[in-house]
Amino acid sequence: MSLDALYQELILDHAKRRVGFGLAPEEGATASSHQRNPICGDEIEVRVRVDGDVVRDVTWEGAGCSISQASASMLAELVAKDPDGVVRELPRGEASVLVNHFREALRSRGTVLLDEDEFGDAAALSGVSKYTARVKCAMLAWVAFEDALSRA
Amino acid sequence: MSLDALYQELILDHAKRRVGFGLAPEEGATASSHQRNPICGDEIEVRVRVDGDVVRDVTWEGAGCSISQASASMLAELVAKDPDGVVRELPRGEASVLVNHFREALRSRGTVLLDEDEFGDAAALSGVSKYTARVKCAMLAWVAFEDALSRA
Amino acid sequence: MSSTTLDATALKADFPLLASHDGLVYLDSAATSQKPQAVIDAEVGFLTSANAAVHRGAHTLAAEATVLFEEARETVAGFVRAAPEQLVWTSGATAGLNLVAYSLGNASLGRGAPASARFALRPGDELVVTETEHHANLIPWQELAARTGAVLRHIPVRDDGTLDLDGAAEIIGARTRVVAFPHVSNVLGIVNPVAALVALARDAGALTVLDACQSAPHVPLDLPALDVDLAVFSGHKMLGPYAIGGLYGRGDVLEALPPFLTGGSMITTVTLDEAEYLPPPQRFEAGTQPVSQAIGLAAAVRYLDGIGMDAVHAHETALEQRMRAGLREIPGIRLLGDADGAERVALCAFEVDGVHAHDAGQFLDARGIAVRVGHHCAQPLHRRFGMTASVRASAALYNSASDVDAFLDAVSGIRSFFGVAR
Amino acid sequence: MSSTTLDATALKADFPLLASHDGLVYLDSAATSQKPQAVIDAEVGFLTSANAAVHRGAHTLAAEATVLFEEARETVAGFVRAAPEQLVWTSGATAGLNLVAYSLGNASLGRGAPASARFALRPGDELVVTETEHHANLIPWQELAARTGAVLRHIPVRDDGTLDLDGAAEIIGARTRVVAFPHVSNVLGIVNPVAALVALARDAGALTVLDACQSAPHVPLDLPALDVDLAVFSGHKMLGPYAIGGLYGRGDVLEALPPFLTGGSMITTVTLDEAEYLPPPQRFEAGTQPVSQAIGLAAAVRYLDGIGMDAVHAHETALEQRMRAGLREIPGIRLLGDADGAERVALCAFEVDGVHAHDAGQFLDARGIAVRVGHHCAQPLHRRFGMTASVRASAALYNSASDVDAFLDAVSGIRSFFGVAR
Ligand SMILES: Cc1ncc(COP(=O)(O)O)c(C=O)c1O
Ligand SMILES: Cc1ncc(COP(=O)(O)O)c(C=O)c1O
Repeated sequence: MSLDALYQELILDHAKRRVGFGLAPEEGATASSHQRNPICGDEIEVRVRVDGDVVRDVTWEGAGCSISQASASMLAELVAKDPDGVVRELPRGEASVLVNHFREALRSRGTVLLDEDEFGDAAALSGVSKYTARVKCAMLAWVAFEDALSRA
Repeated sequence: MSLDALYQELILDHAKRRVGFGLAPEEGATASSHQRNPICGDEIEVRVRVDGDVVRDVTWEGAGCSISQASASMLAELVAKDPDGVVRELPRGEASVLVNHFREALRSRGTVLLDEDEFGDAAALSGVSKYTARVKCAMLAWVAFEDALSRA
Repeated sequence: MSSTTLDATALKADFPLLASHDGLVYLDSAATSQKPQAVIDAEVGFLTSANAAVHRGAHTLAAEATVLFEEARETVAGFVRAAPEQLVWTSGATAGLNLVAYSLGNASLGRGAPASARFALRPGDELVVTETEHHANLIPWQELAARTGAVLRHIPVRDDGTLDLDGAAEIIGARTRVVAFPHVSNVLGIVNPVAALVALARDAGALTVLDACQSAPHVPLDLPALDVDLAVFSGHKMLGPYAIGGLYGRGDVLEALPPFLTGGSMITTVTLDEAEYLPPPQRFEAGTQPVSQAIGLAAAVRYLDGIGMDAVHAHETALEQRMRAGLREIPGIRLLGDADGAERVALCAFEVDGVHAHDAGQFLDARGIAVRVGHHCAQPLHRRFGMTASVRASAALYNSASDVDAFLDAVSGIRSFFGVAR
Repeated sequence: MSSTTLDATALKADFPLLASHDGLVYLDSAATSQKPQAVIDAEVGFLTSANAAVHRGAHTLAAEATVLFEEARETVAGFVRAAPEQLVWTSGATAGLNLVAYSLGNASLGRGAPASARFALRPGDELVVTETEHHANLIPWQELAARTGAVLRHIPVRDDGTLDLDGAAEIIGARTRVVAFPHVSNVLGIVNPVAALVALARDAGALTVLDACQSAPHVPLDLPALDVDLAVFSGHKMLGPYAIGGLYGRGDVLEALPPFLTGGSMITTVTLDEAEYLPPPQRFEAGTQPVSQAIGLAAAVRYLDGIGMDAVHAHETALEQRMRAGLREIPGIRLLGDADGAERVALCAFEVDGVHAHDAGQFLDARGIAVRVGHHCAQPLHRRFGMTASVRASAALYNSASDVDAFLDAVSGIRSFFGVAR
């Protein structure tokens, strides 16, 4: 696989745009999770706001490589806002399924691809699964999201 | 080398006769040394009596393999009694030289032989030096002797 | 034996040292085993094609090496029916037992997470081992007792080599915090009653530590089913490389134990003044790990599983019976712990009347038979049986019935050579 | 360089991994080195022709194995100009540093011979390390401090990567009991002023512990001449196998330290209740040792000595200068600890402005260049320089000037690929 397939435009672009960057104020049913990648020391804080059964908002802060930053951005967009900024209403149950599918694909060493209909821009992260050392980078925000959700 | 060359008649014989076996009572300038072989747990106690510059008596007690028992017996005979039971008068300095030569030959892996004129029956232990794992057995009494002498 | 038979003579061809030493009867596998070509190839293959630092690099080689290393963990964990995260790499059984003892010592000094407090030892607490221990499962507990004020107690062994379970029931009680014992003693060869000891320990709320060094290469092992809290084994005794071993632990136990060795790759955040630790197994794996050795050990257990541990056990049981029956017939031989009908591995330790163990071993060696002589790192056990040293013959899957026969034939000549046979 | 030149391109043929990975530029030797065929052959040769338990058996194989094992000790000790009995085998540098820290902890708890008492730590005693430590030479001391009530202090590092010796002189004083520091930091690559630090420690009556991991493979080492009390190194970083390392100690220091790991082969007499210990080095070598690995490490240092450490050092110094000069020219590169004129090994760690280290490493990897990215087990040092991760390129004797050029060429393309170059 070439480097360009790993670092697709979409990824480099999200790494710069950083959708959802900046933690929203704590209000309503909010929960956060802080995760670290012990190899590089990168950290992320992800905050979710839920409203009954529905995930309303995902925001985050942290520094890291372009894969981890893009992944957080894509997650925030996918879960909380569609590309036109319209707010989504993802049920909690579906959010967990989403994380599980994402994990499965990323751990598959390239054998399971992320579906574009299900994952939107995040589908561009499929290529990461062939780089086993980078899977943690792409997973970091999703693990934080899952953890925050479990506590919200 | 054959087993018979290692276990010469003389060795098996000394292992049974055990010249000097049974510690002499502590009297005059006496000193003892207790040594152990950590591999097999064998122990020996060697006692020397010196008189001014002269080694008068070497006695020992302990259990062990035939090499270690024969070696102790040969040492006692060599230092303190000649084969006819006549008492020797070995000066301390010569005793140390003797131990050093013995050590050198035993550690030589068969390249240095023990001289019969110098070592008497103990010269039969030359063959042990090819069996690196048994060198400790043959050395045990001599190390105890050297140590006791240094304290007498 | 039926479908589980194996052909040891054919197997020898897989072991380059045995194949190239014609006439060698290697009966010292309890000390260290020989290695099949598959183990050597796996390690050399790794070193020449994928060698790189694991869990640290992002470059291709490093990522490949990490995958191979973690696959090895899965394989070796699977061999003892454990989950990968229940297997900690160590440098051997001795290191694994010290890890446990020091970790408990650290808990006693208030180190570790709040959950570690349940392992803290106080003066008067009791640690229990058996009279049959290898020094590796004895001295670390002596030292732990000395450091914490705990008291070390010993389950007695009977004359026939079986553990005195009545004695155990009296010794293990409310004060007992740890019960550590061998699955199989390296001198007696008897498979100890794990379930009975674990039941006593559980009732007392004590931690169980199993020394599985001498069972792992010989009997099918299911550590979770044995229900012990912790267990150790050594790679070099089970066809694998030197310098690697495993510590198995139940999830909740490993989770609560404080770290032992500290350094790189076992932390999340480190400041100049303190460090936060990763979960198990990494918490216990400080520094560069035995990477090629893990891969070699995985090849070793794959080799064993390829033959089948049931077949290995059946074959070795037959060897054991032949050896014991033969030794019982030879005048002047005294077997240590010669219980009838005990479940055993293929290992016999014995004295030769009138001949020191060292001399007996030398005689056997001259006939091409490699056995071990000495106290086999079990001085208290030898003292218990009134001796300082013994001769030990221990077989493995690559030994054949004819190896045993050659051994017996040679043993029967020892006493006359040394002039003590009448 | 004159008579001390070496031909790295020819040398590569000795390293099967490098020879078979065409186009690989391996610049991650500070993490782990590649192994020459001679090392693999030595280990395989031992396993296939002489493998047996050492220091334990009387049979021929065991005696042969013991001789080879002890010859390996002589060889490796000789490489650092030490006597064989001053070299203790460990499973690596991390294990060696933990050995020292735990041994001091044991002395503090009253363990060991009467002579051990001089090492006992009391609350308020001070342990001194540097701000540049690898976690392996930091966390064991943090834990020792926590266990004993001692205080851990840190010698600061200057912006240019050199140690602040004025700061050291203020910190090291009457309360100082231990001064532990790296010969060469694994991030800065600068050879630290050992003599100055040892002098300060001696004046204070403190024990000195040298982490020689990153110097042993690269500069001629004479540990007795450096006059440190203790020093550690790792086999896998110096062309040798994994799972082996060395702890060097002055005779009187090793003699007085209590044991750390306990078990077989380090004792004289053991009863159920207590044990008496052998003198060094055996006192510190509990259990089955890394036998084949010791023999492999001996082959590694023979290989290095065959080339000559002066030639190795000269070659690597040239590489270092080329690398550093090249990196200084590339816009957007920030070198860590870029002191002018410092004595160094061939190691450069740097940040790429606007590009995360992981991304930079991935980019280099795609061009066949293997470097390490991350904190390199030195989080406090990275924090000190205001970053969490860096890219580290580290060379060894098998790297050539053209490796360095390929690396520099690739580095100069990083920022434009990630769209941050202007
Ligand atoms: C300076 C330094 N010290 C200690 C270590 C630890 O060595 P090991 O991981 O081989 O135990 C390393 C290598 O990681 C190092 O570079
Ligand atoms: C029963 C038992 N426990 C522990 C050990 C120690 O194993 P190692 O020397 O591989 O650490 C051995 C082997 O010597 C053993 O037989």
